[in-house]
Amino acid sequence: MSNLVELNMGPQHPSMHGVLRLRLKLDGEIVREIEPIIGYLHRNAEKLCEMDYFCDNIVYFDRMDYVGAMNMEVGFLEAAEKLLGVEPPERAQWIRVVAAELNRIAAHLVWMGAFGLDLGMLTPFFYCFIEREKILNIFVELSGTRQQYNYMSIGGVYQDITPKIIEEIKEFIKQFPKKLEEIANLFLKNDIFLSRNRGLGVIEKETAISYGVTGPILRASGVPYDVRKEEPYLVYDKLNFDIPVSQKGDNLARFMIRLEEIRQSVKIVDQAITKIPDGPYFNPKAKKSLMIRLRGEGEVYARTESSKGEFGVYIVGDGGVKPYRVHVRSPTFKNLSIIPAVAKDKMIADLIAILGTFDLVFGEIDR
Amino acid sequence: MSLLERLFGVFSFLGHDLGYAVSYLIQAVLYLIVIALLLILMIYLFRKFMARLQQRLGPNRVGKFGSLQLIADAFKLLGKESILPSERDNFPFVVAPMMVLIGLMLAFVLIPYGSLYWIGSITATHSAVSVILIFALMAIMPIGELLAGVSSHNKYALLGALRAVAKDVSFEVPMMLSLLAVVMMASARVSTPLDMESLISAQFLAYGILQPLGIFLFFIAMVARASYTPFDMGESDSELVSGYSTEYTGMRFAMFYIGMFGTILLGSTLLSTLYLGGYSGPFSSSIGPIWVFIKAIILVLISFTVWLSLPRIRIDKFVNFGWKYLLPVSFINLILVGILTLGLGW
Amino acid sequence: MIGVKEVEDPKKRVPLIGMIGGMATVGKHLFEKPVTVQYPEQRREMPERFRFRIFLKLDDCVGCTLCEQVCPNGSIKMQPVDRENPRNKRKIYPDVNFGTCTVCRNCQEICPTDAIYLTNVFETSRTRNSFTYSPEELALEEDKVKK
Amino acid sequence: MVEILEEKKGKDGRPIFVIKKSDLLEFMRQKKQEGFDHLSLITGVDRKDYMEVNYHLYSFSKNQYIVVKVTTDNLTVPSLISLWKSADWEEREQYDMLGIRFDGHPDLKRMFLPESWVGHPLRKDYDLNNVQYINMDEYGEDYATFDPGDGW
Amino acid sequence: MKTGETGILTTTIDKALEWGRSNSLWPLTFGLACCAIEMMAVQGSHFDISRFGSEIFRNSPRQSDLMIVSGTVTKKMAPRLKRLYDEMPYPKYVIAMGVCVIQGGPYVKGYSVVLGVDRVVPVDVFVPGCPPTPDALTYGIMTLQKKIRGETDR
Repeated sequence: MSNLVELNMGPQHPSMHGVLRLRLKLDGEIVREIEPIIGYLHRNAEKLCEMDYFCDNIVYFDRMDYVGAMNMEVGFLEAAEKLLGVEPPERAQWIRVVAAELNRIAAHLVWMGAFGLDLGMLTPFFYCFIEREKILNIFVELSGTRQQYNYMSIGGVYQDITPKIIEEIKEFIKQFPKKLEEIANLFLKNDIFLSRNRGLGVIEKETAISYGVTGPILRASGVPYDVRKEEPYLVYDKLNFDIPVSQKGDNLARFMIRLEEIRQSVKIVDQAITKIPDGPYFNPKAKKSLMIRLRGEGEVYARTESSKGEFGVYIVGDGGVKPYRVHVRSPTFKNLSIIPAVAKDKMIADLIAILGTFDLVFGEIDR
Repeated sequence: MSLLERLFGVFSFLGHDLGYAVSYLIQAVLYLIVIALLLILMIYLFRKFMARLQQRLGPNRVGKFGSLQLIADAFKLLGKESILPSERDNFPFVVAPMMVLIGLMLAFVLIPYGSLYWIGSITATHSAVSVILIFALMAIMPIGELLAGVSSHNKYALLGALRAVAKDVSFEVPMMLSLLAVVMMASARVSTPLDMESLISAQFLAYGILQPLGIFLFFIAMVARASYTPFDMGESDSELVSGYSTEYTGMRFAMFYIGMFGTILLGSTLLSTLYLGGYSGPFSSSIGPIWVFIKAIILVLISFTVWLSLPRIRIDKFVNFGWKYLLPVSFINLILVGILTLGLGW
Repeated sequence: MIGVKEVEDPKKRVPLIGMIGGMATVGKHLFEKPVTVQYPEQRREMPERFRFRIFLKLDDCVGCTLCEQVCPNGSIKMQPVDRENPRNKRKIYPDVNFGTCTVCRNCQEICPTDAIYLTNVFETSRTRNSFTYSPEELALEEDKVKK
Repeated sequence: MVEILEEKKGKDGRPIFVIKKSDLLEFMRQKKQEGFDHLSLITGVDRKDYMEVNYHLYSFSKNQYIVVKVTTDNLTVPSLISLWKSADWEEREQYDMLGIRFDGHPDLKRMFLPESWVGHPLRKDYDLNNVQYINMDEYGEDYATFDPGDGW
Repeated sequence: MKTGETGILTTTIDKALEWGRSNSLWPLTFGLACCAIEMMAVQGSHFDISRFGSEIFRNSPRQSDLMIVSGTVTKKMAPRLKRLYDEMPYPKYVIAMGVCVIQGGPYVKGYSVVLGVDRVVPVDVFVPGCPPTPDALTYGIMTLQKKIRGETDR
C-alpha cells in the first residue's frame, strides 16, 4: 500500500519512557508497521567495564536499570563474586535481599505511575511517587543516595543496616499495602482503564518464549519462570513467597502480575527484615584498600530476577584486576524486540498502552 | 434597570444612537474583562485544586498563595517568540486559535446571568432564540481545532484534529437531544422555550431532578466538548505530543489553552442554567449571577476531578460509546420527558 | 517456599460505580495534608549518611593516590600543592572534578586515613561549566561553602 | 553427527559445550528439540587472534542451563534466527559491537550505532582516541563522521 | 538596559517580562536517562516544582521555555537534542542536569557520549550530581530564576 503515512515517534516523545524511536507506518490511526530504533542512550557501559576495576564496575551497573539500581547491583555482584571467589557473609546477603525487594517495589511504582500517565491518568502518578519517596528515604538512610546507590560492594555491603532503618522499613511495610490497594483500585475499578487493556496486546506463550521474553511479561503469558524460584540466589530459598502467573497474556494480565509482585515483595521484605542475622556485613577479604587488587579468571554467568525480568551478567576474566569482557543480558532489550509483533495492526493509542506495560528502561536496553 | 440602561444613563448626553453605541461598547469591554478575569481565576483554581488533589501545594511563590501566577504566565506568553512553521497554510493557521476564542467569548455573552440588586440585570444581550445561538457559536470551536490541526502540516496535529472531529461528531447529537428534552419540557409552560431566560422561568423544579438522564448526558457532553481527560483525544498529551496545538507557540497556544478552560466554564454555566435553575437560585434571585457561578464552579470542580482521575478513552471506543449508548439513552430521555410533560402535565 | 500463584483479572462489575469510587478516592485527598517540603525555606531532614559533595582534610592526606586509582572515571587527579605536611612527603593532594564525579563514594571507602570524605552539601549548581575544585577549595570548611 | 570438541564446567557450574562452527546449527536444533527453548544470550568475546561466541540456552521445562561455545577465525558464524526469533536482535548487537557476521541473518545491520560508524567498539584493538560523531540528515537518519581532530 | 538610553517604560516592561519569565518556566517533558526519574520526582508531591510556576510540563517543544537535559546525551541523541532546542521559541533556557551532561560523567572515557551538552546547545545552569537530588535541581531552577532576573553571580 502506498498511502501509508510514515511517522517517526521519538526519540523524544512523551510516552516513550526515554529515548525509543519508533518508525511507524500508519493507515489512518492504525499502525501497520513498526520498526524500533534504539541506541539513543548507548553509553558504552560494557566497554567501560573492561577498562575499570571490578569494584568500579558497579557504577555502570547502577546506571543500567536506573529505577531498580539495587537489583542491578545484586546481578553484577552475583557474577563478580563467583569470579573473584569472594563470598558475602550471611548478614550482607539478607540486607541485599531487603534492599533489592524494596527497590523492586519502587521500580514497579514508577512503572505504575508512568503507565497511568501514558493512559492519561494524571493523579495516580503522584500517589505512586509519594510512596516511592518513602522507599527512597529509607535508601538514603541506608546507602546515602536516592537512586544510584553503589551500596553493595564485592564481598558485602558498604554500610551496615541499623535498627533505626529496620524500624523505618517495618513502618513502611505496615502502611504501604493499604495505600497500594487504594492506588490499584484507581486503576482496576475503572471501566475505561479495563476497556483499554483487557484483551489487548496478547502475547502467546510460544511467541514469548521464541522472542526470549522474560519477567512479568513472560509470566503474564503463562510461564511461571522466575530466577528466584528456578535458581535461587542470595537467600531467596529461605523465604516464603509466590510467583504470580497468568494465562491471559494481555495488557491487563501484565498489570495484574506487576501489582501482585509488589504485594509479594512486601511479603518478602516483611519476612526478611526480621530474619537478618547478626555478624559481619563485609567479607574482610575484600575490604578497603584490597578492593582494587581482586583478580579473577575464568568465565561466569549469573542470572538474577530484576524488576524487568531475567538480568544476566556474563563476565570473562583473564586473571587481571579488570574484567576481560562483560556482557549484560538485559531483559528489556529482549522484551522490546517483541513489540513489532505485538502492536502490529493496532491503533496508536493501543501501541502506547502496550509499550506502557513493557516497562522500558533505556539505560538497560542500550547500556 | 439593567447594566446597559445604567451605562446609557451616563452617556445619554451623546444622543440616542451614539449613546447606545458607546454604552454597548463599554459593556462589551466590561464583559471581556470580567470573563478574562474569570478564566484566569479558573485556571488558577484548577492549578491549586489539582495540586491539592495530588497532595501538593501548587503555585505559591508569586503573590499571596501564588495568586499572581497566571499574570506571570500571561507576561511570559506575551513575551514569547511566535513561531510560524514554514510549511503552514498561513491564513487558517493564524485564524484557528482566534476562532476558538471568539466562539467562546460570544457564547458567554448570550447566557442570562440574572440581576444583582445594586446593578440590575447584567445579561448582555437578549435573543428569542438564544439557546440555538449559543450552540451554534460553540460549534465554531471544533472548526478552529480542525483548521489548526490541518494547517500546521504536522502529522501529530493532523491526527489530533481528526480525532477531535470524530469525538465532536459522536457526542453532539446526544447533547442536542438532551437539550431538546429541556426545551420540550419548557414549552409546556412558556411560549418562547428557545429563550434562555424563559427556560429558567419555566423551571418550577430544577430540571436536573426531573431529568437525571438528561443532566448526565449533558455533563458528559460538556466534558467532552472541553476535551478533558476521558475525552481529550484531540490533545492526547501522551500519544500525540500535544495534538492539534502541537505547532502553536506563545499567545496562539494560550488561546487554545484558555479555550479549553473557557469551554468548561461555559459548559458549566449552561448546565447550571439549563438544568439547575440558573440565576433563580435556591433562596433568592437577587444575587443571580453569584448563584450561577457558584453552581458553575461546583460543576467545574467535579469536571476537574473527572479530568484528573480518569484515563483517556480510545477514539473508536468513544465513537462506539457515543452512537451505541449515548444516543439511545438520549432518546429514552426524550421519551421519558415527553411522558412527563404530556402525560403528567409537568 | 516459593510457590506459584495464579492471578485473576478483576471481576466485571457494574459500569460507572467503580469510576465514581475512583474519583471519590482522588477527591478524598483534597482533605489530606500536602506532603510537600518547601525546599528553600524548609529543609528535609537529611539522614546522616546522605552524601553529595567531596571534602578533604589536607592535614590527613598522605598522598597515596589510592583515590585517584579507584575513581571510576578519573574525576580525582593528584595535584602538587606547596604545603608542609610531614605525612605527605610527595606533597600531592587530590583535586576533584564535580563535572564528572558520580558520588560513588569509592574514594571515601578506600582512603586509608579518611582524609577524603563526602558531605551533604548539595547546593553546587553554577552558571558556568567549571567544576574542578582544587585541594584548597575542597578543604574549605563546609559552612563556608553553604554560605 | 555433531562432534563435541570439549565439555567442561564453568566457574559457575554450568556445562559448557565447545563445538565446531559448522556443527552449530545442527547442534542447536538438537538442543531445541531436547527442550532448550529459551535462547538467553549470545556473547561474542574478542580473544585477540580469534573470536569466540557463547550461546546460553535454557530449558523452562527441565530447568537446565547450558552454554555452547564456538570459535571463529574469519568473523562469520551461522545465524540462529531460523530457530529463535530472539537471535535477531542479539546477533545484530554482537555484529555492532564486535563485527561478527552471522550468516543467514536477513537484516544484519548495526543495533546501537549508525551504519557508517567506523570500527566495532568492543574489539580489543578499537582505538578510543579516534573520535567520531554523529550527524543527522534532513530525513532524520544518522551518519557518522570521522574526526581525527578534537571532535566532541 | 543594555544600552543606557532605554526609557523608564521599556525598563518597566523589561522588568515585568523578566518577572513573568522567571516565575513561569514551563519545562519540556524531556527525559533521557537516570536523571529523568529525579526530574519526575521534582514534579512529584514531595518537592513540587509547581510552587515556582513550573508545573506545566509541556510535551511540545513549541510551548515550553525550559529544557532540562536530564541524563546522558549520546552522540546519536545530540542532533535530536539540537533540533528540539531549535524548535523551542525564544526566550529559552537550558538546565544541564547531572554530571553526564556537564562533562560526560561516568562515561567520560567512552566513545559514544557527548562530553558536555554545552557543546551542542548553550546551557544556562549546570546542576552537578549523579543524579542531583530533587532539592539540588530545585536549587538549580532557583539559580536560573535569579539568572533571568540578573541577580546571580555564581
